[in-house]
Amino acid sequence: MSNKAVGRKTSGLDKALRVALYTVLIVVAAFYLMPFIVMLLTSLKDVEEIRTGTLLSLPASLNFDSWSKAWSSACTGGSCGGISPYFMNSFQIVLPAVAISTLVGALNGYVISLWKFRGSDFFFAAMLVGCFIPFQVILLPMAQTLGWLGIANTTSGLVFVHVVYGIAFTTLFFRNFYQSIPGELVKAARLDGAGFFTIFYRIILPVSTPIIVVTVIWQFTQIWNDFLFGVAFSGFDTQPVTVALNNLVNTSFGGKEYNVDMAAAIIAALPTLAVYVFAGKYFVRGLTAGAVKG
Amino acid sequence: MANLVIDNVKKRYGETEILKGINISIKTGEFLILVGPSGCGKSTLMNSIAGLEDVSEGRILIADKDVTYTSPKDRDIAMVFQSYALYPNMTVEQNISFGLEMRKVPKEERDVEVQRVAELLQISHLLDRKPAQLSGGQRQRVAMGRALARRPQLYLFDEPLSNLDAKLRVEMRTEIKKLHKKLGTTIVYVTHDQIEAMTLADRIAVMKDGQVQQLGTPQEIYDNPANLFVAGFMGSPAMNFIPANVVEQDGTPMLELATSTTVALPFPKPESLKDYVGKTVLLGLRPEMITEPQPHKEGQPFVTTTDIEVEVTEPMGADTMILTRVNDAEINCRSNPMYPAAAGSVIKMMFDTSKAVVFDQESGKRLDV
Amino acid sequence: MANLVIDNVKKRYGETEILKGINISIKTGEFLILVGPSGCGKSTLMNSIAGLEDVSEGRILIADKDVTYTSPKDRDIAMVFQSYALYPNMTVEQNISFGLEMRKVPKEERDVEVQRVAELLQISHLLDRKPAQLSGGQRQRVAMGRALARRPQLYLFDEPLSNLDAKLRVEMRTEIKKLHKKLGTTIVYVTHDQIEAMTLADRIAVMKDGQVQQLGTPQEIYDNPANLFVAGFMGSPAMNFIPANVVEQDGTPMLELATSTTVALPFPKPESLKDYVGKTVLLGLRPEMITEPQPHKEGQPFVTTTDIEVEVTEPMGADTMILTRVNDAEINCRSNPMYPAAAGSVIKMMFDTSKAVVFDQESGKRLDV
Amino acid sequence: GEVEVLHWWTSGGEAAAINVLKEEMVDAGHTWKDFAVAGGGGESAMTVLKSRAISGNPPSAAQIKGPTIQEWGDLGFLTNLDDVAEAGEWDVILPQVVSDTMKYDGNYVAAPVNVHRVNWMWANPEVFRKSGASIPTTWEQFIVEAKKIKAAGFTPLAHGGQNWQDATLFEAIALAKGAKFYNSAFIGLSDKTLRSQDMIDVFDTFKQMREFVDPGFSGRDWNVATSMVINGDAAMQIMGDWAKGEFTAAGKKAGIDYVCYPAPGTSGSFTFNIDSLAMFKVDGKEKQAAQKDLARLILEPKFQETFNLNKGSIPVRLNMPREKFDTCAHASMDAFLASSTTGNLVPSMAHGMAANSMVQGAIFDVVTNFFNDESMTSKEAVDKLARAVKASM
Amino acid sequence: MNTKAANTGSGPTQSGRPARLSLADWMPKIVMAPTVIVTLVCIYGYMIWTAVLSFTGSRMLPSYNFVGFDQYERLFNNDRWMVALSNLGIFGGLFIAICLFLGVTLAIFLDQKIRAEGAIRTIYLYPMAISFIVTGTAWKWLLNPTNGLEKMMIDFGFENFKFDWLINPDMVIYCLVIAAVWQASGFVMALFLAGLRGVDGDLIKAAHLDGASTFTTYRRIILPSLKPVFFSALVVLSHIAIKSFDLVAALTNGGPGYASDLPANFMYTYTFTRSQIGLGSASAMVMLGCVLAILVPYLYSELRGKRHE
Ligand SMILES: Nc1ncnc2c1ncn2[C@@H]1O[C@H](COP(=O)(O)OP(=O)(O)OP(=O)(O)O)[C@@H](O)[C@H]1O
Ligand SMILES: Nc1ncnc2c1ncn2[C@@H]1O[C@H](COP(=O)(O)OP(=O)(O)OP(=O)(O)O)[C@@H](O)[C@H]1O
Ligand SMILES: [Mg+2]
Ligand SMILES: [Mg+2]
Repeated sequence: MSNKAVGRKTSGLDKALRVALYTVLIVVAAFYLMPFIVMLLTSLKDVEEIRTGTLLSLPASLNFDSWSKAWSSACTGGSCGGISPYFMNSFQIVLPAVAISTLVGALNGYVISLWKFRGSDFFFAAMLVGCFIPFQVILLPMAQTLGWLGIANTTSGLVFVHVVYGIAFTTLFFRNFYQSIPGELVKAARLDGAGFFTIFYRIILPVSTPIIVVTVIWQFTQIWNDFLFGVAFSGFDTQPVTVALNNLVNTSFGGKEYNVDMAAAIIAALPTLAVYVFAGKYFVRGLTAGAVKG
Repeated sequence: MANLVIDNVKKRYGETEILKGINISIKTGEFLILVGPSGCGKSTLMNSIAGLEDVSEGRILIADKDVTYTSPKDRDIAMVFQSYALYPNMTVEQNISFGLEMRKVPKEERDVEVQRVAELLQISHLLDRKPAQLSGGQRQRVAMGRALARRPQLYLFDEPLSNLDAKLRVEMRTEIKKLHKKLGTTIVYVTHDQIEAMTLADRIAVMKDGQVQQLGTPQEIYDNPANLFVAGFMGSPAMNFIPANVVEQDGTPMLELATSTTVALPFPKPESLKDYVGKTVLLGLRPEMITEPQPHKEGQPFVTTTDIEVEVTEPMGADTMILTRVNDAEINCRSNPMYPAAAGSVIKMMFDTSKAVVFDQESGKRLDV
Repeated sequence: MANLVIDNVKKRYGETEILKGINISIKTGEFLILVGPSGCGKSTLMNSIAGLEDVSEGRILIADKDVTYTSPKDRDIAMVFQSYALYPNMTVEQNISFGLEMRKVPKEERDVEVQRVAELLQISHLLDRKPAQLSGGQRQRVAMGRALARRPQLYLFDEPLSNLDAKLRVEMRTEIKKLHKKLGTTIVYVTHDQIEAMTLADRIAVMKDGQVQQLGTPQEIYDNPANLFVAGFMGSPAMNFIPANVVEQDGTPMLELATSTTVALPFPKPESLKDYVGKTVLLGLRPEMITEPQPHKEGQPFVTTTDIEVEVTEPMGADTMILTRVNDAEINCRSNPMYPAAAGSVIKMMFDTSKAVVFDQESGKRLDV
Repeated sequence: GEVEVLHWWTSGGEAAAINVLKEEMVDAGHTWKDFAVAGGGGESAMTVLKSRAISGNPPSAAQIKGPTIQEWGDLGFLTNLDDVAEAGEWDVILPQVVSDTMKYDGNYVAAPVNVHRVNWMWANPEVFRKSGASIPTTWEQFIVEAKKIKAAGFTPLAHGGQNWQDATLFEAIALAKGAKFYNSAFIGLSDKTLRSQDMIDVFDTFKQMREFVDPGFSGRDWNVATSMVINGDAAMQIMGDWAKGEFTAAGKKAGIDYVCYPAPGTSGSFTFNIDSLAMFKVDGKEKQAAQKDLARLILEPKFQETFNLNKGSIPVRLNMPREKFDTCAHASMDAFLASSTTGNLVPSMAHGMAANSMVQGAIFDVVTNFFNDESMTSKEAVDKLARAVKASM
Repeated sequence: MNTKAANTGSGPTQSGRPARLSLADWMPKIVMAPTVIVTLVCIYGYMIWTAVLSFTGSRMLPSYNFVGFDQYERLFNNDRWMVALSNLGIFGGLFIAICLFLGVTLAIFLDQKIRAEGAIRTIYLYPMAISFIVTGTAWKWLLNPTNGLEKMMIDFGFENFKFDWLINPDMVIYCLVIAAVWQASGFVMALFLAGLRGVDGDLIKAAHLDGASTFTTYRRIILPSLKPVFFSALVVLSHIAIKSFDLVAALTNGGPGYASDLPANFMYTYTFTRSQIGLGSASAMVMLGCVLAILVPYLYSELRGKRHE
C-alpha cells in the first residue's frame, strides 16, 4: 500500500512537532558521534598535538600519516605490516560464517514458525538458552572439539565456531519475523505444488529483506569484531583483524601512538560501516502488503 | 479428474469441535456447492480436503486413494482461498504462473495459459502489478486466476466471486460453468450467493455447525428442504414460516390462516397432517408463492386468494416485496412492482400452497416427507 | 451527522489517474451507495473521504468544513475496510472497543456498547477470540462492529457484507437500515449486491473508470439509466440489449424484432426514435419484462406476445431464466418455474416494452430522455 | 624446521628484541611463526595457550614464567631441554634462582630470556628542582617530599590504577620492611606475617600514596604514567625497568633527563621478574630440532645482549660484557649479584614470580580495592588479605 | 483462550499419523537436524561439562577430582563475586531498559519519513561497528575527569561541572551503562525499524480512523504487533549484558578496585588468569542460573502465545 497516508499537514503545530523531531534526532546523533569525532580528530593529529591539545581541538593540519601507518607499516610483535594483512583473514572468516549462519537461521526460523512439528517450539526455547551461555566457558571444550574435528587453529574452525554460536540469534530473528507472515501464503504455495525449499526460496525469502538486513548487520558485526574466538581459535596466520588491532593498540614505542590506534580502529570498522550503509537501503516497508484479506 | 469421498471427517481446535463428522461423496466431474451460515466450517472443510489442516478423525479419499496423510502438493488440487493468499512479492503474472512452473510446464505454455486466464478474468492489463497495487475485486480475480491456470484433479473454490460486481460475477459464473463442462473436473465450491448455488451446482450440501444438513440437487434442496433450517437458509428472500393450526374440513386436514379474514389453505399432502389436527404446525411458504392474484393460476388447485394488510413495501427493481402479518408472523410476499400496494392498505393476495412444506414446531422436522 | 461534499476530487498513482474528478454532494443523513465495476475507484474514493489517501486535486468538505488536509482522526469518520484491517493482536472485544476508548468513552459505556454491537452482529460468543481464530464472515462482522460501535459524523462502509451468507446479510441489511433511521447518520456504502443497493440507498452513485456515471435514487437508476453502461450495470440479471431496426408503422416508429417470427414492438416515447427510422438502435429490456404470457397484462399497451426458441433454461429457485436469441443477440427472459420451456422448443413469450429504453448504438447515449 | 612462538612481547623495545631472535632462527635455517597476542600482561596469550594446548596443537614455545611453568609441567605438556642445557652449561652460567625456576622435576623445560628489576623508582629531576624537593630514600621521606611536590603543583607520583600497578607499588612498600618480611608474607604466605603490625603499617603507607596521584589515574596504562614523568607533569613513578624503554624512546638520557633509583627503602634489595620461553612437546623431528635451536639461541650472549638492551632488563647470564648497557642497567646488574648472596633477591609478587596466580589474584583484589576504597581501614585490609590468601591456597 | 488450538494450525504432522511419510514431510526436520545436533553438543554438552567441572577442584586445565559444592561455597564467600553479581543486576537492568526505550523511540522517529534517514540510521548504528578495544580508549578520555567531558564543559564556562563517575567506585558502573547503551542501542533501533516496516499499512489507517493519535497508534497497535521484535531485542540485549566483557576490559578493567567488575570478567579472570577453572565454572553456572530464572518464565509465556496474535 502506498504510504503517503496522512495528508499534507501544514498546521503550525505539526510544523513545530516536525522541528522538534529533527532536533531530537540530531541531538541524539551528536551524542552518538562524539566518540567517533574524538577518534577521527585524534587520528589526524600527530602525537605531540594529542599530548598538548584537548579532545575536540582540531588538528593543525590534515595528516593522514597515521592512517597509512596503521594500514601498512605499524608494528605488532614481530611483524610490521600494519593491519592490512589481517583484513583478508577476517574476510575469509566473516563472509562464509555470515552467509552460513544467516541461511541456517532463515531456514530454522522458517521451519519453527511455518512448519511447526512436535517439539519445534520447545527446541527453539532450548536453543535460546544457548544465547546466554557465556562464551568464555565454551573456549576449552570447543578447543577440544575443534581438535577432534581436525580444524583447530584454521579458518574453517573459526567459521564453524561462529556459525555454531550465531545460529541461535539468526534463528531468533527470523523466527520472530516470520511470525507475522500469513500462514496462508505457505498453504497456497503447497497447493501450487511447491516443496519445502521452493516455498522458502520463492515466497518467503523475497519478503524477508528487512530481517535479512538486520541479521547480516548483527552477524557481520559480531564476527568481524569478535576477539575472543578469533584469538583463541586462530592460527598464527589466520588471525583476524581484531587480534591485530589489539596487538597494535597494546604496542607502544615510547608514548602511545593514539593517532595510529584510532586510525586503525576506524579502518578496521570500515567494512562493517560499509555493510550498514549498503544494507540500509533494504529497510523497506510493506513487503507482505496485499497478500491476504483479513 | 477424480471422485472425492469425505468419510466421517472431524476437526477440533483444542476443545471445540468444528467439523462434527462430515460425510460427503462426490462423483468424478461433479460440481458440489457448499453453503451454510458464516462460521459453520466450510472453509475448514475445504482446507481439510486440500490437506492444509490435519483432520482430527476420519478419512479423505481422492480418486479412490486415501489421501488423509498425503501432503497437499501431491493431492493435485487447485484452490481459491477465501482470503486470497496472493504471493505479495510476485506480479500478477507470476502469481498465476507459479503453480504451472511448479508442475514443470514449459515457459511458452505458461505464457499462453496466463494470457488465456487473464483475459478470461479481465485482468490482462494488470499482469505487471503487485498484489498491493490492486483493488479488492482485482485481487480476488488473481486468486481465481491462480487456480484456473492449472488443470488439477479437483478444484476448491472458497467464495471466489464475493467481491466482484454483479455483472462480472455473472460473467465469471458462466465461465466457470463452461470450464466445468469442458474439463469435467470435480469442483467443490463455497458460496453465499443463492443464485450461484442454484445455477452452478450439480448438488448442494447445506452445512450448519459443522454438520451436513442436507445434500441434494439444487431443486431438491429448494423444493424439498429436509428441515426447517435448510428451508429457511436457502432462498432469498427466505421462506416464510407461518405457525398455522391444522383444522379438518370435509375430512381433509387444512391449514388455518388469519390475515384480514381467516381462511383455510389446502395442502398437497394432507395425510401428513393427520396426526396434527388441532395442533399447530409451521407452514413454509416461499415469498414467490404469495403474489398478487394471477389470472392464469386462478382456479388451480392449492391456490387461495385472500386479503392482507400491507405493512411495508420494499421495491427491489424487478419485484416489490410486500411485508405483512399472517397468524402473527411477519411474512414476505413478492409482487409485481406495478401492483398497487400502499403501506397500510388492504389488498388481495394469492397464496399458492402447491409447493408448501410443513414442519413440526418444536423439532423443526419436516412433516410431509 | 453532517453533509459531505466531494468537489472535483482527482487521485493519481504515478501516471495513472484513478479518480478523474468526482463530484458528489450528500445531504446530512443521506444514505449514498457507490456501485461500479471492480477496480473503478470506489475504495480509493472512500479512502480519500476518510483522509487515508491524499487526493491529488480537489476538495472534500464534511459538515461544510474543508477537511482536505485534516488528519483522519479529526474527521470523525468510522469506516469498514474492504480488507477488514482488524488489529491482529487484540481480541474481538478490544477491536470493537478501541475506537471508543480513543474517544475517551468510559469503560462501562464501552462494555455496554460492545455487547450491543456484538449481539447485533451475532458475534457475542467470539468476543475473546483473536482475529486469526475467526472465519472469513466472522472477521467481516468484527470489522463492521468496529465501525458500528462508534457514533461518528459519517460512516463509510466498503463492501461490509460481501462474505456473509444470504440470511445473515438480509438481517444485517435490516439492522443497518434501522440504525440509519434511528441515528440519521450520513452513510457512504460500497456494495456489489444489487438488492442491497436498491433497498438501502437514498441515492446511488454509479461509477466507472474513476468517473460518476449517474447519481440518483434507486428507482431513477433502475428505470431511467443515464446511459448504456448504467443500464447494463444495474439489475441482475442484467438488462437485455437488443439491436433493433426502427421501422415506421402508421407514422409511429416501432422496433423490429426477429425471433421465430418478426414483430414490431411499440415504444412508449416513439418521438425519440423519429430520427432513427431506418437505422438500428439498441433496445434495453430487462429480463423481467420478457415473461411467459401473463393473462392480466394481456391487452395492456406496449405488451406484445410472440414466439421464441428456447436455447437454455436456468432454474434459479423462484424463477427460471430462459435464454434465447433475438435479432442475433442473446437475451435472458424470466419465467415462472412452472412454465414449460424445454431447451430447443418454441414457446410463447410476452414482451413488455412499457419500461424499455433505447440507446444509440455507437455512443451508448440514451435516446429517449 | 619451524617454530611457532606464542608471546606478548609486542611493545616497541620488546618487538625489536624478539626480532633479533627471529632473525637468528631464520639464519639457522628455521621458519619463525610469530604468534603475538598483546594485552593485559599476557592474559589473552595464556587463554590462547590453554585453548591450543587442549586442542592438541600447542605452539613450540610460549612465553611463560615463574610458578606457571611448574603448573604446565604438572600437566605434562613441556618437553625436556636437558641436552641443550648441558651443552650450553646452563647450570653454570645461570644464577641458581633463575635455573630453579626453569626446571620442572629437575629437568630444564624453559629457557630464560631476561631479568627485570621491579623495584625501581623513576624520577624527573627537573620537577624535583622546581619544587625544591629531593629524591626520597625512605617511604617517610617520600611522603614529606611528595607533599612539597604537590604543593608546587605537580603530581608527585605517576601511577595507573590497574591492579598490577597497585600491587607493584604495594610490594615495593612491603619490601622496605625487609626481605624476610616480604618472603614470609608473599612466598610463605604466613598468616602471622600477613596480620602483623608491619603489614598494617605497609597498608597505611600505601593508603597515603592515594593523595599523591592525580584524579585521572584510574585505569591508566603504565606507559601513560611514565610519560607523565617524561613530560614533567609528575615527579616519580615506581615501576619496573621496562619503563626505561619509554624514556629511551622519548629520546631522554638516563642520569640527565631522568634518574633511576631503587624504590624507597629497598636499595639493597632486588625484586626480580624473569621472562622465559617454555618449550612444548611437539611432533616431528624437524620441529623438535628447531625448538632445541631456539632454546640454545636464547642463551647465546649475542641475543641476551641485544634483547636486554632493547627491553631495558638485564641478561640472565652472569658475567656478560656490560659496556653497552646504561647506568641504570649497571646498577641493576650490581644489585642482582649483590642481593643474590644476601638473600635480598626476592621474586616479584606483582608479576607472578612469588606465588601462583590464584594467590596473586587474591592479593591483587585486596590491595587494589583498598587503594580505591576510601572507607577501608588498614586493619580491615589486613584481615581481608589474610582471609583471601587463605581461601585461595 | 484457544492458544493451544492455533498451535495445531499449520503443521503438516501430528501424532497418530501412519508412518508412510515422504521425504518432503521429513524436510523440516532434516533441515533442523544440524542445528539440533550442534545445539545439543556445543551448548548443552558444554554446559553439562561446565556443570561437572564446577564440582571439581580443576585449576589450570580441567581435572576430575570432585570436591562437591566447595567451589560454590568459595564463590559466595568471595566479595568480588558479590560485587560482580550486583553490578550485573544494575548494569543489565539499566542497560536493557535504556536500550529498549532508545531503540524503540529512535526507530519510531526514524519511521516518520525523515529526510536523511539513511545517514542518521548509520550514525546510530555505527558504534556497533567499532571494536571496543579502541573505542574503550575514546570513552576513557571522554569520561576522564582531567581531560574529558568535565574539562570540556569547564572550558566552555561551566565552572562547577563535575563528572568523575569513572573514578568513583559507586558511580563507575553507570559509565559502563553509558558506553554500552551507546554501543548497542543502534542495533535495537535497527531491529525495531525492520519490524515497523513490516506492519500492514491498513492497520495504521484503521487506527487513525478510530481516532488514535500517531503516538497511540504506535503504542496500542504497532508496538503490540511487534511483540516478537521485543522478544528478539530482549534476548540480544540480555546476551550483550551478560557477556559485556570487552567493554569492562577496555573501559575500566573492573576498576577502580573491582567496583565495576561483571560476572563475565570475574569468570574469565578466574578461569584463565588465575587458573581456577573449577571456581570459574561454578560462577558460570550461577550466572546461567540467574539468567534462566528470569528468562524461562518469559520464554514460556512468549512461546505459548502464537502466530498472528
Ligand atoms: N498502489 C496502487 N498503484 C497503482 N494502482 C493502484 C494502486 N492501488 C489501486 N490501484 C488501482 O486503482 C484502481 C481503483 O482501485 P480501487 O481499490 O479504488 O477499486 P474498487 O473500485 O474499490 O474495486 P473493487 O470493487 O475491486 O474493490 C484499480 O484499478 C487499482 O488497480
Ligand atoms: N484457529 C482457530 N481456533 C479456534 N476456532 C477457529 C479457528 N479457526 C476457525 N475457527 C472457528 O471455526 C469455525 C469454522 O470456521 P470456518 O472458517 O470453516 O467457517 P466458514 O464456514 O468458512 O465461515 P465463513 O462463511 O464466515 O467463511 C468458526 O466458528 C471459527 O470461529
Ligand atoms: Mg470461510
Ligand atoms: Mg474496493
